[in-house]
Amino acid sequence: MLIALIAIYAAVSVNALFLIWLERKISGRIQRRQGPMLCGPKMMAQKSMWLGGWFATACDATKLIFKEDIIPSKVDRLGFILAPIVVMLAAIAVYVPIPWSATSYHQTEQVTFAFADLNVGLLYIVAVPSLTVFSILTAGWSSNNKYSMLGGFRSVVQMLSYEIPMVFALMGPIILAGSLSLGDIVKAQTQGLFGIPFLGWFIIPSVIGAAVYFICAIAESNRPPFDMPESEQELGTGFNTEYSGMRFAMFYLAEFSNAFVVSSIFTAVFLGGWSIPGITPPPELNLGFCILPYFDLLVGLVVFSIKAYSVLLILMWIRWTFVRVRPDHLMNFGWKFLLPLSIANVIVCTVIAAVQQIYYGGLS
Amino acid sequence: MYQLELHSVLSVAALLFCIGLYGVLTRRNSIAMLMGLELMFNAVNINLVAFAHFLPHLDGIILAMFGLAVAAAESAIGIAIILSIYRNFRHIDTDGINELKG
Amino acid sequence: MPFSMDIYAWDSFPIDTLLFWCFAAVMLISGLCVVTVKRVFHAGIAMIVCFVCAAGIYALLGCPFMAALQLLVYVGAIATMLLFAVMLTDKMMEPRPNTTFFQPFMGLFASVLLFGLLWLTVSSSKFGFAGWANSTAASSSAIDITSLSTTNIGLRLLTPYAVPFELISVIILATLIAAIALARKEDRSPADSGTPADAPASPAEPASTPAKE
Amino acid sequence: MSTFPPNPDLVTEEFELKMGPHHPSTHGVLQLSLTLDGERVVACRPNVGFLHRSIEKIMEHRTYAQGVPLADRVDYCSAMTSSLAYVMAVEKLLDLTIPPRAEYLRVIMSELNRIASHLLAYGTFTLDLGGTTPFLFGFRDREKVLDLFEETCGARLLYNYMRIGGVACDIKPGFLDRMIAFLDYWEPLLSSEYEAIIDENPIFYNRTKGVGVLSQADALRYGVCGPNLRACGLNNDIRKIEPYSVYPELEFDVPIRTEGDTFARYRIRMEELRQSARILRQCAEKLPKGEYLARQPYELKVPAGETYVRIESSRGDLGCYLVSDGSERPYRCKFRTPSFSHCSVFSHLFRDCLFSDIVAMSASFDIVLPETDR
Repeated sequence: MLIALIAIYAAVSVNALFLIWLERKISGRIQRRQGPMLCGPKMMAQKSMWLGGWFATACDATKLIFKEDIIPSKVDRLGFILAPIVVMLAAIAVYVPIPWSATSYHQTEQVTFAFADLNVGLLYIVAVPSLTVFSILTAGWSSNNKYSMLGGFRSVVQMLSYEIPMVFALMGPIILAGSLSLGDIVKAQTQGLFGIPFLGWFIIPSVIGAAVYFICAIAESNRPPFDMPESEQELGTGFNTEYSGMRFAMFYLAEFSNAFVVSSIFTAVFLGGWSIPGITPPPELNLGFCILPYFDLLVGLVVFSIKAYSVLLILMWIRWTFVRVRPDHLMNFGWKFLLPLSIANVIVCTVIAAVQQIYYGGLS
Repeated sequence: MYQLELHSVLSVAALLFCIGLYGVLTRRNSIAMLMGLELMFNAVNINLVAFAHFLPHLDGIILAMFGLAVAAAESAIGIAIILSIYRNFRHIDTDGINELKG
Repeated sequence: MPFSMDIYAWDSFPIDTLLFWCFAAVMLISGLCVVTVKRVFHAGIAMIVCFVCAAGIYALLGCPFMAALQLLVYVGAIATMLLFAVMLTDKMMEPRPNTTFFQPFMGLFASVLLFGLLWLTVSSSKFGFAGWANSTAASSSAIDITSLSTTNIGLRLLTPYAVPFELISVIILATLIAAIALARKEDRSPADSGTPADAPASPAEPASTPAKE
Repeated sequence: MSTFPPNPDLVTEEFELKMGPHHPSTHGVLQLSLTLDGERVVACRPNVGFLHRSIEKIMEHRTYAQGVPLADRVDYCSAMTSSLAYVMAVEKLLDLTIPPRAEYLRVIMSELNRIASHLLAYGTFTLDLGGTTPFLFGFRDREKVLDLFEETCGARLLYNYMRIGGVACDIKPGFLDRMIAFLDYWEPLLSSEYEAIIDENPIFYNRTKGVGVLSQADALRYGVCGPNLRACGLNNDIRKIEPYSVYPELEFDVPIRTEGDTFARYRIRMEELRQSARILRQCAEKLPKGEYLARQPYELKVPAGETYVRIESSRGDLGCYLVSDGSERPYRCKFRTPSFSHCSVFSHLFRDCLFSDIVAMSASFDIVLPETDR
């Protein structure tokens, strides 16, 4: 039990560190420069731009850890200290139900390999960000300066108003799969749609839902072009203006692990998680001299990470090309455009699920 | 041997209810009073889910969900009233709000 | 290699009882903090910890759906709203009006008395459920009302309980309208001591809004 | 239209926010004291003077030749044009005609400087709206222009290149074809990279279309000039109205737009970049041979009198009013700088708008603080 918890924490932080390095490299590539090249083995840097400087985030992390944590005097200490902890907690807690892959080795039927495949998976994924909403509010309020208060209020308003379209967008796949647990949703995507084996992925029947979810996910994890709350130009990094050292690193890591979680949920729910359309890998592979057990587990893991990282690349690509949205456009866009769209998506998905049920004998 | 009994859950819920009651009775700030109220709603919900688990019957959870919705609606109205009081009296000290005019 | 948590053998060690008591302890302590802490903002934070522990208890009592709902509704909505209310009214830096409690002992006495009463009823009553369950289970509904899975809750919610389900949505709509109506500014500003009674005709021009002391 | 009148239904309380001198988006040390009502800005009062170095007072204790590096520092973002104004004022008092090669070199240098400063404006404008990539595009190409400057006058920002009677030194032999190479590399980029990433982007449209609209009457009342006035539909390009040095021989046209909002100002600057490139190409062909400096005695005595010279700097019409009492030190030298009047527009324009509009609008005016405070 305990090992699993430590495993989650280690995996998340290492992954977040890698993501920061990847983000800086991608932004460099988009802006026709090279991104971090210095702190890393020299000869690898010469070989190609992509190998250079992969110590960069490690150096940043150690710098941030040893940097002095200043707690300003007139600050509400409890809220100030609690906020980053809860943000990190929520960022890690969302990893639990994600179905990395599945195996049927030694099992009667396919068992999803996840930290804990809850049968209320998606509802849990929608519930946990409400902890981040609370902690951003406390961070903004307790650091007791006008800018961070403004930033805190803005981000809470943005996250609350984008949570509702997100829930509706996720409703589509739930109806199609008939269950809340992510493992079942991915299993439902392995069977085809209307009998055609290759159209299994839920991005095909609920395209609107996928688009709405993607936009809401960017808004939920406060990434540009929706990064109103900590827009440097206006609010000077919004709610985490007063933070420094390790606490700022927590907010930073939480943002990146949120980005990865959002893209892995997108792959699990819309891009058919570990499933390759049409091919189901054998549980074990005999390589002549030995048997490689859990082979389908490894294949699933590789497929899932390829899809997740490609969605992440799109997230990063969007980050570096779009300008920031103005708060009132944000609100109009969220309430007047995304909400009706996501409700329409629910209707479309119910129709498809009904047709699927009647003519093709049900999905899952 | 240490299986969870219904008694322990019910007593925990009862204790939480009493803490909420104490909060409502003695708190001077009306928002803190509202928080005490929320604790009491929570205690009721724990009771309902405990009965649903041990009976086992599904209606406990359904009633808990309805309770949840009503509690949310009630606290929304409570906060709206408190804010309008704050706008008129500039403070929300439950002791001070005893004039009837205005 | 236990690759999924729920196959792990639970009953060799009563971990869920242990977990239940941990959650209950943290919940009661944070409940006490809510009631006794001086600063209302800290009381809000303690309340949120209490809600999260309650969600944990629901999960342990075999109903993860309720736990997720609790997290979503209580921690996400109600607690955030309460914190917003605290922020709007509690001026952090100004000298705080005395938030001492009035007659704390009366309140303490009343709640301890109530707890004694409840404790007596709970511990003395014998809940004989054995026979009860199957006598009602034979009710006509096709749903197996003993297993608390999400699908059953959903089915039960919409078939026999459809009317209350619609009623709840009406209640929430009524609350929505009432909250907005309350938050709007009344047409005539109240004759309040200290602030100049404003001309009822045009309270809107920013120069002399009653709020500006 | 994007004005946000006060909502009569809500009882709100304004609070004072100092967008203080040390703030990432005030382009130097400008303080905007805003009264905010939630997100809505009720009123704004710009306070300037944090960067006052009293350049004009120091000039009174320096000889005319020593005044040139000081004039550079009036507007370090386009130092060439500010020292050009000072030098032309002195020459007008001396009524000295300078060799044609020097005139052409001055035009080449000031147009290159206009490109560099407009690239800076483009970069900071998009950075303030949140787009970090265009910022880096702008600065990457600005480096190439600064290399050209470094090659001729040894400096990248404050060049001290103008002299009374001509320019400090002649350009290196390969300078012209390096400049043409830069223009060939950079001009297609303007539409393929700079505008492609920003212009069709709907978020950018919403952020800038109809935001901070300035009518022509208000613009004239507040003395707005340069690209910001041309965005309101009035052609006030001094290179066309009162042509000075060799501008009559070069033909180029002045972009005019009538909307007068943030988007129009941005479009005007992008068009001006193209026009400057055009001017530079013509100057490269027409550059005559010959003397580059009519040398003046160090202890130059300027006959008593006063003069006012106006030139088109990258931010608007920069004027230099010079009074001399016949000694070798100017009696009084005053610069009429465009950014100062642009600051005064802020109090009129930033009313009933959103907090994030303020950043967009102030960036679109492209104000530079050393010019405002001198």
